[in-house]
Amino acid sequence: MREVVVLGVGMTRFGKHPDKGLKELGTEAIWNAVEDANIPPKDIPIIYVANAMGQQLTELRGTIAQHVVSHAGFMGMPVINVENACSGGSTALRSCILEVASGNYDVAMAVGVEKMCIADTARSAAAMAFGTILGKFGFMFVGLYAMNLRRLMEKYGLTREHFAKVVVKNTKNGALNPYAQFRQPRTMEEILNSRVVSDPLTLLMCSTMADGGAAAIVTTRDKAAKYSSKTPITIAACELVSGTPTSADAVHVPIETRASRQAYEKAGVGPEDIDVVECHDAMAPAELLIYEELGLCGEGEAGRWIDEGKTEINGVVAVNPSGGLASKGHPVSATGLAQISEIVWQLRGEAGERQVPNAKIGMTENAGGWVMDDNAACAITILKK
Amino acid sequence: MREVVVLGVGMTRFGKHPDKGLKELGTEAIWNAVEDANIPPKDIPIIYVANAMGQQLTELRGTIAQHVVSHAGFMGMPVINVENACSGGSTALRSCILEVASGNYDVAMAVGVEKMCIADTARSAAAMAFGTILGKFGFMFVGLYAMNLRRLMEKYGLTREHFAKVVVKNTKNGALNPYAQFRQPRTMEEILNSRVVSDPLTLLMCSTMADGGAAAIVTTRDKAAKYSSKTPITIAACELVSGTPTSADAVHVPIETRASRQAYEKAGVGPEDIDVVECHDAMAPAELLIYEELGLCGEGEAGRWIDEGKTEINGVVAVNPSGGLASKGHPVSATGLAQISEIVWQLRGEAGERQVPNAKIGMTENAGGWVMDDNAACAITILKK
Amino acid sequence: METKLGDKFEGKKRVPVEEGLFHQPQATGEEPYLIAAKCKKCGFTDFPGTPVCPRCVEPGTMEEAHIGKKGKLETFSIVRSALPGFTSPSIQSYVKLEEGPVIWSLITGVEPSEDALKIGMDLELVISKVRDDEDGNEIISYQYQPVKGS
Amino acid sequence: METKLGDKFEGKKRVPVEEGLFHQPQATGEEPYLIAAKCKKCGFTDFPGTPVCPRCVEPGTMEEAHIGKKGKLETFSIVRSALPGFTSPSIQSYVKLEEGPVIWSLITGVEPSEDALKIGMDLELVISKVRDDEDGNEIISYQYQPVKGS
Ligand SMILES: [Zn+2]
Ligand SMILES: [Zn+2]
Repeated sequence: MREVVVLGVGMTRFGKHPDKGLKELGTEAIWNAVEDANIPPKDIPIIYVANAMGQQLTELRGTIAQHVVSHAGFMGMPVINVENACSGGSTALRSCILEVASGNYDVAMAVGVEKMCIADTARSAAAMAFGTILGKFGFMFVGLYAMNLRRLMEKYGLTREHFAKVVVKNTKNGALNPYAQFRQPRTMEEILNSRVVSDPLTLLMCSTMADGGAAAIVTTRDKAAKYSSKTPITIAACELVSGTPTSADAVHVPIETRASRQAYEKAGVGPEDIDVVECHDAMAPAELLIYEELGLCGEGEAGRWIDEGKTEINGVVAVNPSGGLASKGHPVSATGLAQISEIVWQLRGEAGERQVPNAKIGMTENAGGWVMDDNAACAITILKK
Repeated sequence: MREVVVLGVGMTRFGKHPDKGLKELGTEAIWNAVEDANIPPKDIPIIYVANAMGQQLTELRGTIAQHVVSHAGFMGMPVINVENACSGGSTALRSCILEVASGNYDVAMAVGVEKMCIADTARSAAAMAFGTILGKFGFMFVGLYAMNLRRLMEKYGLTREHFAKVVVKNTKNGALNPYAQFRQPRTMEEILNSRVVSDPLTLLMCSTMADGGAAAIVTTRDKAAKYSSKTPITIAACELVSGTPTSADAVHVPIETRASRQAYEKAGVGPEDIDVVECHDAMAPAELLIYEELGLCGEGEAGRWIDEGKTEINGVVAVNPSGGLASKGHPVSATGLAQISEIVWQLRGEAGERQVPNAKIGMTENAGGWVMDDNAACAITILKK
Repeated sequence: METKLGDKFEGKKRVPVEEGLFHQPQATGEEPYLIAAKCKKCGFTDFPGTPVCPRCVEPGTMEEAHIGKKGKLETFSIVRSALPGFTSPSIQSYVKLEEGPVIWSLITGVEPSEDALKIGMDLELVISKVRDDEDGNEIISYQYQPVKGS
Repeated sequence: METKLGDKFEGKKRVPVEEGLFHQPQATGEEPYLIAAKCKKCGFTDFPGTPVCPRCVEPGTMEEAHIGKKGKLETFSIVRSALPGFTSPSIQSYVKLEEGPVIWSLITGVEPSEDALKIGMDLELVISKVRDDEDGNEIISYQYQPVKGS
């Protein structure tokens, strides 16, 4: 298999775009990535597009990829629609990596695009909830996150203040990110006093629906030098797994742990080598669970980590310098490639005011869906300068 | 890249399955393929599932692949949802071939599954029509096929009788296929006298919606011998393309022609080498257009070909020995893998009463969707004994 | 169908099927047109217009073009089934526009019969109802009709 | 809410959220249960039951198992938003069933307040309404409620 690098990335600002549909959002992300990659567009021979909710929330009812890329001017090549709930963007990237690593093509483009802010918000909420079969029984994702965090409170004595600190950190980061939906730093008081959505989660701890697109163009190391003078960012691993059965008679290894172990092994690095992480904090305090699941901190240490600022931009390992999902907004299929974009900018040293000093190895964690008591999918990508 | 072979295939009968949803249909197809492949299920490390309309027509609103494969007992491995309208099944297969050819995995499973026969048939019809943006202007796929066939009538003098002859042939074949929705041979009179849906197309010329699933398991040639004593069927090519712009100032090459030329080149064979074809005749007479587009016959020869029985099971090249879409039914994302199943059975010599004598090289053509005046996707697969 | 007293709406609204797709005459003597995009570089024209030319695949070559007032019937079929709100039978067609592009369109203003339609006949653009929506509004779109006396 | 005279239906229908998921008592003294599947080979139990054990991954090992009459509250959250038809606030929980499996469920028959709920408290299965549908029918499902006096 050949070494694959990210040649270029691009995204739209996340948020409400009443004047833009999937085609317009996708087109903007695609052309931002093409410009960043400095590649002649006709050198892109294959495109994967991830979208999760277009069939339910927009007028496009199929072959959304082809509708989007033809709007952007790309026709004729293989175009493939993928979906993996919130992990769709990473899934598209994984496929593109395989196309290039295998020698099937020298270049491939992954796009993630989502339109969620429609007039009828009840439809958007239902599309989220009924992504799992449990939706019909009254299941809400926010309740699931709340229960997982409650377990953390009971087991390790974490408090609501710990949870709020994550949001303080991430909204401070997000305020520095021009692509973020929300650019207002929040205080402990604001966060703790905002409406309780599902105890211990308050409104300001939760990510919001958003419209948005993101894209990444990958190629071989040799080809990268031909196209662009920017630092090519090596994809050291991109591992996708699905959930496993849970049972009273066996320890259940979290999906993030399984995926990250595979990724560390493939990349030949350990959690201690990671400088910057974009993780899937659909509810910001879930970051604390993820620290442990990715092996960044030891068991029960997440509270101390956030207390000591270890995951700040200038900490031991910067987590969510982009602001994370709660600041950026969460257009589900675009999220994974927005995480990739952020890590690429960080490793290139292009992240401006939110630059993580001397970042050399970065990671994204992108989980999604809920099937049979586990996430439907989780993708971990490790990128190296 | 390594040589990839089909180890096993399986499908459900196509048709109305009021007691089965996507999970049940998918599970049946998967386990039929596993049994046919004689593979320990735990040796299947990655699964791609194609579905097009589940989000619109069933209670599953995302990660349909994970819902289906976990129902079948498969959890933990990478599971990827793909969609490419009626070409989804072939698209899933293409990805599985790449996983194995590249050395990423030694085995991969492609599944296509669709549930279309729901109580509210208007919803199914709308899901089909609004697959293209033109749906909102009143566009109907049947009208598109009718117009294309009308051009054939004007250009080469083809008649309604030619069109009906295709249906006579295919319903005769379908009557021999235990997996077909309709197993009744039809006469010229019945076909021509059935209700005109969109002149020159009558009801019996059109495929119907159906529920169904189909699956294929691929591996390397070496591994195949380890698992199964059945003849491994080599995948000589599996080429996917999307549509191209149409313009008054340039000749538009049909998508099927572009895809098949790529496939012939990759497989190192020509149309004259093909013994058996399963083609995408969503309206049966479209076969006549496809003969020419695939280069099976020369320009304007399709009428003579059907007149002379050249595409009968015992003809020069058997086309749609399975009965084609109009006999089998057309559960869109399952269709491509049902075509693959049929060709595998034909090349193995397992097709029973509808066996094409001495079939050595087979081909599937699987097109779908409509974007900017061309099909959204077309996949051509060439299989060799 | 006339609006009855007691209807939810005083009168039916006329809602374009999509914004930015066609120009609907506002004053007498004004003519409708389709809002397409044309490539300054290669002449490729598409309707509905896209922002990037799919032949040149570079930004900034497409400009708005007003086309489609006249065309000729390239091929058609009378379709005897329809989605809710649409009329059946309908005449579905490809229309070759004066400016070159061949576009899909419904044909209106003529009986849906083989005898009333001739390949090559002159057509003109009209903006008129394609369907009623669930609220009783008229959804209007571009359609073509035979030129009177042609 | 009682059925009013003039309602479209004489009485509300009670419709199970899904067939084959639970047993609803038909006679006095009968108890409800969940219809799960248990692996004869490895003991893995899942609800809703699937036809193939995801640990053994071979056909023919799963058999129907009637479980879930009793359980304990493993964890919960009071959720203050809901989809149309559902009640807000709701108590969402994980319930550890006597037979081993931990399943997601709504909690009913108790105030949605932190004080009324204790981790580890005894729960019992009830089949009752989870929402009203658009036609005014009651959609019923499995839920858990605190055991009286526990
Ligand atoms: Zn151009
Ligand atoms: Zn078992």
